[in-house]
Amino acid sequence: MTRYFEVHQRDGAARKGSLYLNKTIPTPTVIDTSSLKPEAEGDIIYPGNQWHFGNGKTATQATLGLRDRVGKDKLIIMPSCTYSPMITGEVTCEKIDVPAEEGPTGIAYSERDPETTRDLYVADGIGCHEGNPRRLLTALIDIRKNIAPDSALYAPNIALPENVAMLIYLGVDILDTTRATIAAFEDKYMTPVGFIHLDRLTELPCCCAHCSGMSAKEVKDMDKKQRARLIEKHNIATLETEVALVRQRIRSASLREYVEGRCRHDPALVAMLRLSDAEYDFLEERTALFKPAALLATTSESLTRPEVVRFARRVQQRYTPPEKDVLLLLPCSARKPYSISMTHSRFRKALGKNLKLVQEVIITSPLGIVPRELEVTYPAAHYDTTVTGYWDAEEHRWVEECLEDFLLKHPYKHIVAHVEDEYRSICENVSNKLGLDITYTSDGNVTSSTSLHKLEDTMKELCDGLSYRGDYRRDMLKAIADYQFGAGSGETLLPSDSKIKAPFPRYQAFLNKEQLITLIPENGTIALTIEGAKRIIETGNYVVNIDNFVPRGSILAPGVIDADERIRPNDEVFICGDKAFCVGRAAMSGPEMIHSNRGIAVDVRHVKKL
Amino acid sequence: MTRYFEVHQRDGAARKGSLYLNKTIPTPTVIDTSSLKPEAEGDIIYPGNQWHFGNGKTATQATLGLRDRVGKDKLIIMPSCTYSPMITGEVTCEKIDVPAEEGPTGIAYSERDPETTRDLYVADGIGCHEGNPRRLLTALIDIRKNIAPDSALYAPNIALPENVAMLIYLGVDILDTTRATIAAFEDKYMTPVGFIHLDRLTELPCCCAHCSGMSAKEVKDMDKKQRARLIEKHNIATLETEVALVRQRIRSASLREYVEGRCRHDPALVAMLRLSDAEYDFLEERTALFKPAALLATTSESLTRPEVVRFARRVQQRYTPPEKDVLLLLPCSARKPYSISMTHSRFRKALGKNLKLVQEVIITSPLGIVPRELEVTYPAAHYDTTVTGYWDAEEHRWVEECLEDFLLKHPYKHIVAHVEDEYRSICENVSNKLGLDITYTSDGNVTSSTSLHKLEDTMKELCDGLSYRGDYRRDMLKAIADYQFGAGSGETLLPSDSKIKAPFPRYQAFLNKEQLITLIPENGTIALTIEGAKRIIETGNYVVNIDNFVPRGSILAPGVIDADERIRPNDEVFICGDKAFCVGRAAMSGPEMIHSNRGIAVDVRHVKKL
Amino acid sequence: MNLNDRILEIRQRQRIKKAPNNEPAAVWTGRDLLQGEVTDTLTLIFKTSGCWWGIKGGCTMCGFVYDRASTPPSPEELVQQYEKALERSSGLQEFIVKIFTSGSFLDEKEIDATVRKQILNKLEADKRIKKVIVETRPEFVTKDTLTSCTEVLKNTGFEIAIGLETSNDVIRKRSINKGFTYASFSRATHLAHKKDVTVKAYLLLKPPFLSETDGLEDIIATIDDIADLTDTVSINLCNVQRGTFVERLWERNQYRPPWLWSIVRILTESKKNHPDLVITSDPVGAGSKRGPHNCRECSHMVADAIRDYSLTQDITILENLNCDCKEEWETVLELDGLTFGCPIKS
Amino acid sequence: MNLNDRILEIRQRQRIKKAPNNEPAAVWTGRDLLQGEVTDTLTLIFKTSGCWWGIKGGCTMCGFVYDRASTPPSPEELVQQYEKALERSSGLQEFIVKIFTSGSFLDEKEIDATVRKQILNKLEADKRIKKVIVETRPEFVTKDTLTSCTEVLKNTGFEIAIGLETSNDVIRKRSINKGFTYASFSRATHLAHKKDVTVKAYLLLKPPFLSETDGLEDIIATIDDIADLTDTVSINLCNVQRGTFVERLWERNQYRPPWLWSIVRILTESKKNHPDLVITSDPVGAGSKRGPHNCRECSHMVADAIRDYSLTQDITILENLNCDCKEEWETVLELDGLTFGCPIKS
Repeated sequence: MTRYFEVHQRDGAARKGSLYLNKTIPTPTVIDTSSLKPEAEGDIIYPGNQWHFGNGKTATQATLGLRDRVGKDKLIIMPSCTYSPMITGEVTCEKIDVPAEEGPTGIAYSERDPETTRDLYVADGIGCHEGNPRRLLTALIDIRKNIAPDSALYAPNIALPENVAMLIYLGVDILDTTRATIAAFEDKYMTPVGFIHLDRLTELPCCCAHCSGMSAKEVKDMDKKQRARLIEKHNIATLETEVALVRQRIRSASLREYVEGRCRHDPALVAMLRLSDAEYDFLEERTALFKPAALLATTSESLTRPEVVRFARRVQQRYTPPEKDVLLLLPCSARKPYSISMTHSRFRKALGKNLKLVQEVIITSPLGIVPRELEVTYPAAHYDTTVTGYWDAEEHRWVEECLEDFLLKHPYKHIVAHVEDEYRSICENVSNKLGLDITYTSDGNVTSSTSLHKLEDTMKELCDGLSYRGDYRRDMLKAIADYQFGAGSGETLLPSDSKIKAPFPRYQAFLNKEQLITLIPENGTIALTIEGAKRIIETGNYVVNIDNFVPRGSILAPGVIDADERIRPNDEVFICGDKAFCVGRAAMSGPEMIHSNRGIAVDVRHVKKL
Repeated sequence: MTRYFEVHQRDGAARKGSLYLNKTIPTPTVIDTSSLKPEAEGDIIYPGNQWHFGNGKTATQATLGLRDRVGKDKLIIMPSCTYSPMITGEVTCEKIDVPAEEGPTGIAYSERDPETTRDLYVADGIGCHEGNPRRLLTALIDIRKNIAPDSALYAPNIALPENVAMLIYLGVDILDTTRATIAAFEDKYMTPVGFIHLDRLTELPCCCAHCSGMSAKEVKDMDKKQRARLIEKHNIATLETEVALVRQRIRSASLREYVEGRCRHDPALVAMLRLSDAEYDFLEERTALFKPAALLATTSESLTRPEVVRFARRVQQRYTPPEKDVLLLLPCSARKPYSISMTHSRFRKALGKNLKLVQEVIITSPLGIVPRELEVTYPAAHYDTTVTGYWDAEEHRWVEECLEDFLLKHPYKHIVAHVEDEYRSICENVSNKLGLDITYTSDGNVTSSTSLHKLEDTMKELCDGLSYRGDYRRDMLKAIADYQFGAGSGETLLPSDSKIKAPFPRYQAFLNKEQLITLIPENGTIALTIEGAKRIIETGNYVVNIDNFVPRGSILAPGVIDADERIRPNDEVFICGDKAFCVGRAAMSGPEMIHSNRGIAVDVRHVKKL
Repeated sequence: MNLNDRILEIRQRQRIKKAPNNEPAAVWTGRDLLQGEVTDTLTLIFKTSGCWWGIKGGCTMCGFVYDRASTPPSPEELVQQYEKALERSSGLQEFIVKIFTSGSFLDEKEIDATVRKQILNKLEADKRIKKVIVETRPEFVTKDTLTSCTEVLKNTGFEIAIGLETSNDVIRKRSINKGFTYASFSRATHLAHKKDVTVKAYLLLKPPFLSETDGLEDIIATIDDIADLTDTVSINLCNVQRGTFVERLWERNQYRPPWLWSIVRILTESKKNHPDLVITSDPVGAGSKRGPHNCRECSHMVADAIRDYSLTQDITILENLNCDCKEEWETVLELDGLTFGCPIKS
Repeated sequence: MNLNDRILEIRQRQRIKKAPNNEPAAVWTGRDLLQGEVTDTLTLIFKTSGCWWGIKGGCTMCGFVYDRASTPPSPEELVQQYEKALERSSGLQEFIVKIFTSGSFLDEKEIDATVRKQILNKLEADKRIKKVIVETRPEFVTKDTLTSCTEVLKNTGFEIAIGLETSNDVIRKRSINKGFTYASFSRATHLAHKKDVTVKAYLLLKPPFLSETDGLEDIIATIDDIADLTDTVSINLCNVQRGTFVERLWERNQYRPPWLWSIVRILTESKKNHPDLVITSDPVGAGSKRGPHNCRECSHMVADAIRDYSLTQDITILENLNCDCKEEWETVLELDGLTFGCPIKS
């Protein structure tokens, strides 16, 4: 099968890729709609609607003829019935019998034949849903779930500078200039935050090559055609710049933050952001285990973004605290990981040798709670949030819910909270709700010497007679292993006779002088050696099964036979094949590995030939 | 006194104005920093720091010499000690004795002489606070409060494309290119949402005249000087475009929404937005009674914006409901005013003739509660919000607080709530908290016929035997008068023998065939005739005292002797002078009228010579 | 589910207007061309039991089906309808009578043969009436039905009007759901011409799913196809009628009525190609959101020009029309075929 | 509140380092120019009761005040400090001794006349020592103090070093808070020269509040002013010392140490103007955030060149230095004077 599209980089559901046609087109991209016409010599060609051809046979013949004429390096979209979304899928359309093997092809999503994978799918009728966030979201997610991950998705007649970030965020690869052009003919001057009627402009708020040096008056005075062509050029430049910025944000793995800002100018786009967060499974599957960029939490929607919810869920479902009797609740710090901050150093100094007897849990927004052992994971060590001292009621609700869940799952003899202000009110609310006693040790300033003394004294009293045989460093590695590979993985990876070396936090675990794992603080994950991987492989977690070959450098998607569906981009994965056993980093999710025919699936780090 | 700056338009604390120098410079603006140098022939000139001159006398002489050389249509900024913010105001500086009368002048804020009003003040040292939202906000508000409203505020060495909207939102008029230029020499490529290092760019995400046609590689390959000059041009173009967009948003009275989106890319800017909302008095004083634009509520910060808080406060402090025994709580509708929506029509139809016996109150986010009588006021009839069906805990808290306040102030015999979902949970929470019984009449769908029947039947039962002599139309006008002019104003304006005419909502009130007021539904305010104004003038509310002249068209600030401090831009005001009594719309706030020496204070509508 | 089921679903939710059975659904007077002369017309819409095809679901754009009677009118009531309608002709000297039933005049389930004869007799008797035009689906055009008419209307012209909509069977089926074929139409015209009955074809510009260009080209092609089969072509511009499938689409941003510039182009081109064929169009609802429209500035002016042309057949009336929005329409023509099911908003 | 009060406030919060009184605060060896020859140096910082001016608040950039003893050292301890320091000279043949006290060697409250004499005697006795340089504030330079030194140091050169910082009285007062005037310095130099005592002036590049350009121009002007009064000029590049007013500014983004390009330009220009004057600079802390710096790439290379030049007085060493960041510095020179109290970040 021929494949003319490849995804290179992912940021959630958004993708950066290339269409390999006559020219290589980097995606996401905006195509000039009129270039689709067969006579326009573009790289993506549309022969015309089925209505135009009269019947399916004529349309098929015309399409085959076009293929002969343009050769095999242009993408041809099958003639469509262009049924309205209200009836697509219910009313049948004539099939256009053009094979996918003879060159790159595309088809309207509603008219696809599930047996034939195309290089491109058209989200037909999608433009009709603009302004209806629920329908638009449902339609896009439906398409993205049902087409191959390595097919490009083209959303026609919908792109506006203000909505393209959202559309690309949800998985669209190709947009077009239709609305920018039509707006121009209606004197609608586009800006990144919506259009302004030319009448209302007293200057042109733009620096594009077409606008620069022009006054609003000059443009208003032009004749219609000239004016429309100028505004069209400006509108398209604005749209293309926005898409270029979005490409840049995918590259730097920070599209989410961009979308959170960009959507504010339209209540419907904000609704779409909120509703999309409710589609957790769809987004989470596509969200990398960690990103090279900091996670910025600057809106109430930060509480529901997939990285944050996933972190809280993994703490709930994968994390088991070491067995200790005393729980200490602490406030977060701006510096990360928390334990290197000035405040946490002082807390820990106050605990002295009792530190190892105490389970520390940090209270924070938007992450909820962070057990000390997980403080270096992503995003616990990689978020930056707006600090004003005020936590709104939704932050309270969310963080209290996380704390409540933890306290219900893990009972402690003593709970101490060295917190103040909002943190204290959170502890009090949860303590009241659950009927649990909490001892408070701060006099209103957690770093005052009275507070620190009280913490020290309280802990001395509570820890008197307690002992703990565990090693914090192993506890930390075990917790991270559980977080990363599923509950119980830590136990498997770090047997009691393993040894931990190296200074915090760059820990390494050895067994009989063989290294098993390394903690990589930059991204908060643990990397395994072949020896380490051998131990965990038996659990079946995070395994990728490959064909009968020895990988070099990277494994491509077609080489993958099966993959754990829990694998996310950047996950540490274990590759099993007849000829080799390897360790690597996933470049795509498990489901994407299974359903893709192109692209790098895994970057391999260690290979052991079998 | 000479004045070379004038404010034409306000949007909250932001202003659009002009500097009348050699050229007229529209503000807010970005000036080329190097144009400040005396040899650069710019319109704003800075002779140099005091350190450079050695002592105050030399500096004064140099400045006077410069004035002689450049003439009176260039603005000269007094040589400054450039003390750091840490000590400004504490350590004295030598005074530069250049009079303000000889041409436009500016001075560093910290070195100002309170006796002399300058055309421009420099927020000296402000750039040091970048990244510290609390300090930056405090500094800006302090300056803006202490200088004349018709002086321009220049914030040097701080402007970045991402922060200028916020700075202008808080009252800055002039910014400069220093940071854009320096960033260029550090290969920092600015975008509207932060800079990107040139190294990390594979394309230039910009369409400015300088970037267009250039690839990232070409730029990287240039020699340092050429590269820096190119990036500088790009950076400045990006900055200027951002400021042009902000000017446009002030023009369309929608800067707040723009800032709410723009700030998301930097946690410190979001903190600044949140902290600034806590400076309610500062912002509210500058916020117009109504705006020509819809209020978009798309973030949790929408709950704290001045228009929203002011509405809630006026409902609490100025509004008195007519005396009725039955209260009906209703959900809001997308269409405004609510009563023209399909749902509200059906509710009111179900009430039938009992409608007039019932006090209707609408529950909504972000406004809290809207008594039916105020549904046409701004922003009750002019907001648009994100609807997903989910209300977050902070919205709950805020709306419940508003409802609670209302129920505590105004006891009813019967409370009926025809609501469902989140609205119902709000009613239930408040009812539990206050121990008040609420009857619910919806079966889960407020417009189902069962629900509407239940509403109808319940109301029939509760209203049986009740009577109400009032007229809804008069109640509405009275409520709006109270909302607009202060509690009790309605009673004064609408005596019991006045007559209401015209169809909803364009009501007019007459007394003895003389018209008193007209309701203007477009902006939800009432406009008074001279006869109407005569009645209210006795309360002293919203009065502007002017000098001994008969105004024509508009009253300029210097003509104002005194003004009610409660006056906000767009308020209906009553002008009293020895020679005339007039009615008009305020163009600026009362305090601004008092403290300004330039600009239109009031647009006069009716004039009566005395 | 097929298109007809969807239409039927919509039909079932719409109420039929209540109105007395002894009054016609509508009557109005107007002007039309009769052998090159502008002549008064009286249009009469009978309230009958309704179009058999419409009742089963029927055409995507047709809202006339709700004009039918809720209980079938009696023969007497039908005659009363005629009498009441003819009262409106009191001021006319010579005129054409156009008869519609929201279905087929020749369908005997709507108007039975006796009543038909009664009415035709009355028409023949009124000497002011120069021509009678009746609308019918082609399946009711038979030797028998034609003869039953022509044998009464001896001194009065007779014309049958058929809503062909398009000569393209795929569009007629998959977009309009018309329920008959081009062959059926063609057969009916041949029968009519044999009986010296003239034929008018109604065409539909821009049925659902078609782009502005596809719609425009379809009508031009249709006129070329039928020029020899018909005496008159009347082009209806699809408008959004209540209770129709098209209305549902329109409410969801899935349909836009045609531009008036499109019909201007069609008339200009087709008239040039077929100078002897009478080609008319009455832009019903022009300028409203639900009707064919250009921009606000020019819609009414262009609609008036179309009406003028229709009465004069003089295309010079159409040649000098202009407005700024014409540029936009040209761009729409270029792009509307490339939107994959979402019409261009404008 | 004046500047001195602010400085004092900061001083009071900073702890004095604890260290034994019988050891010098610091000792190191280095190299310097002596009559055109590169000569070894032994630098000795006495721990005394401290600079009287610094204790009252004192200079904005000075952190040496924390090097003082917490209790005043006894005469014996001071001599012990000297002895311990001289141990470090064991490998040297001929050398210069530079004596600092973090205050004034000639202030008898720091080092009383008897101890001073004892130490000078020891210096005079050590034949390897070619020259003694002592630092002092100008108010302690009197006929008496000078004589008391010169009468001991008969065969050893003697030089007094004064931290003039700038010839501009306004800057010295309002920015540095130095506590003496140019007149006082000038008087001291005249006294010294009368006694054949040479004079070295320390200057300070970029004290607080001054822009890069103002700082640069101030030093060039100062050198022009004092060229005839001093034998050597040594330019200190302001760096951010712990517990200083400058440190507080720096922590709040309100101070940036000078660029190394600035001292390169000063040395080049001033040396051209005064070829016979020894003009040196030791870029302490160069390349660190707290010290003078260019970009990361070139700071160390440029600092080395400055040191080389200082030993050779050969400006050609400075003439071919280059780096991409020089363009940025030139822009900073252009704009830093236009920032109104907020130094340009870079």
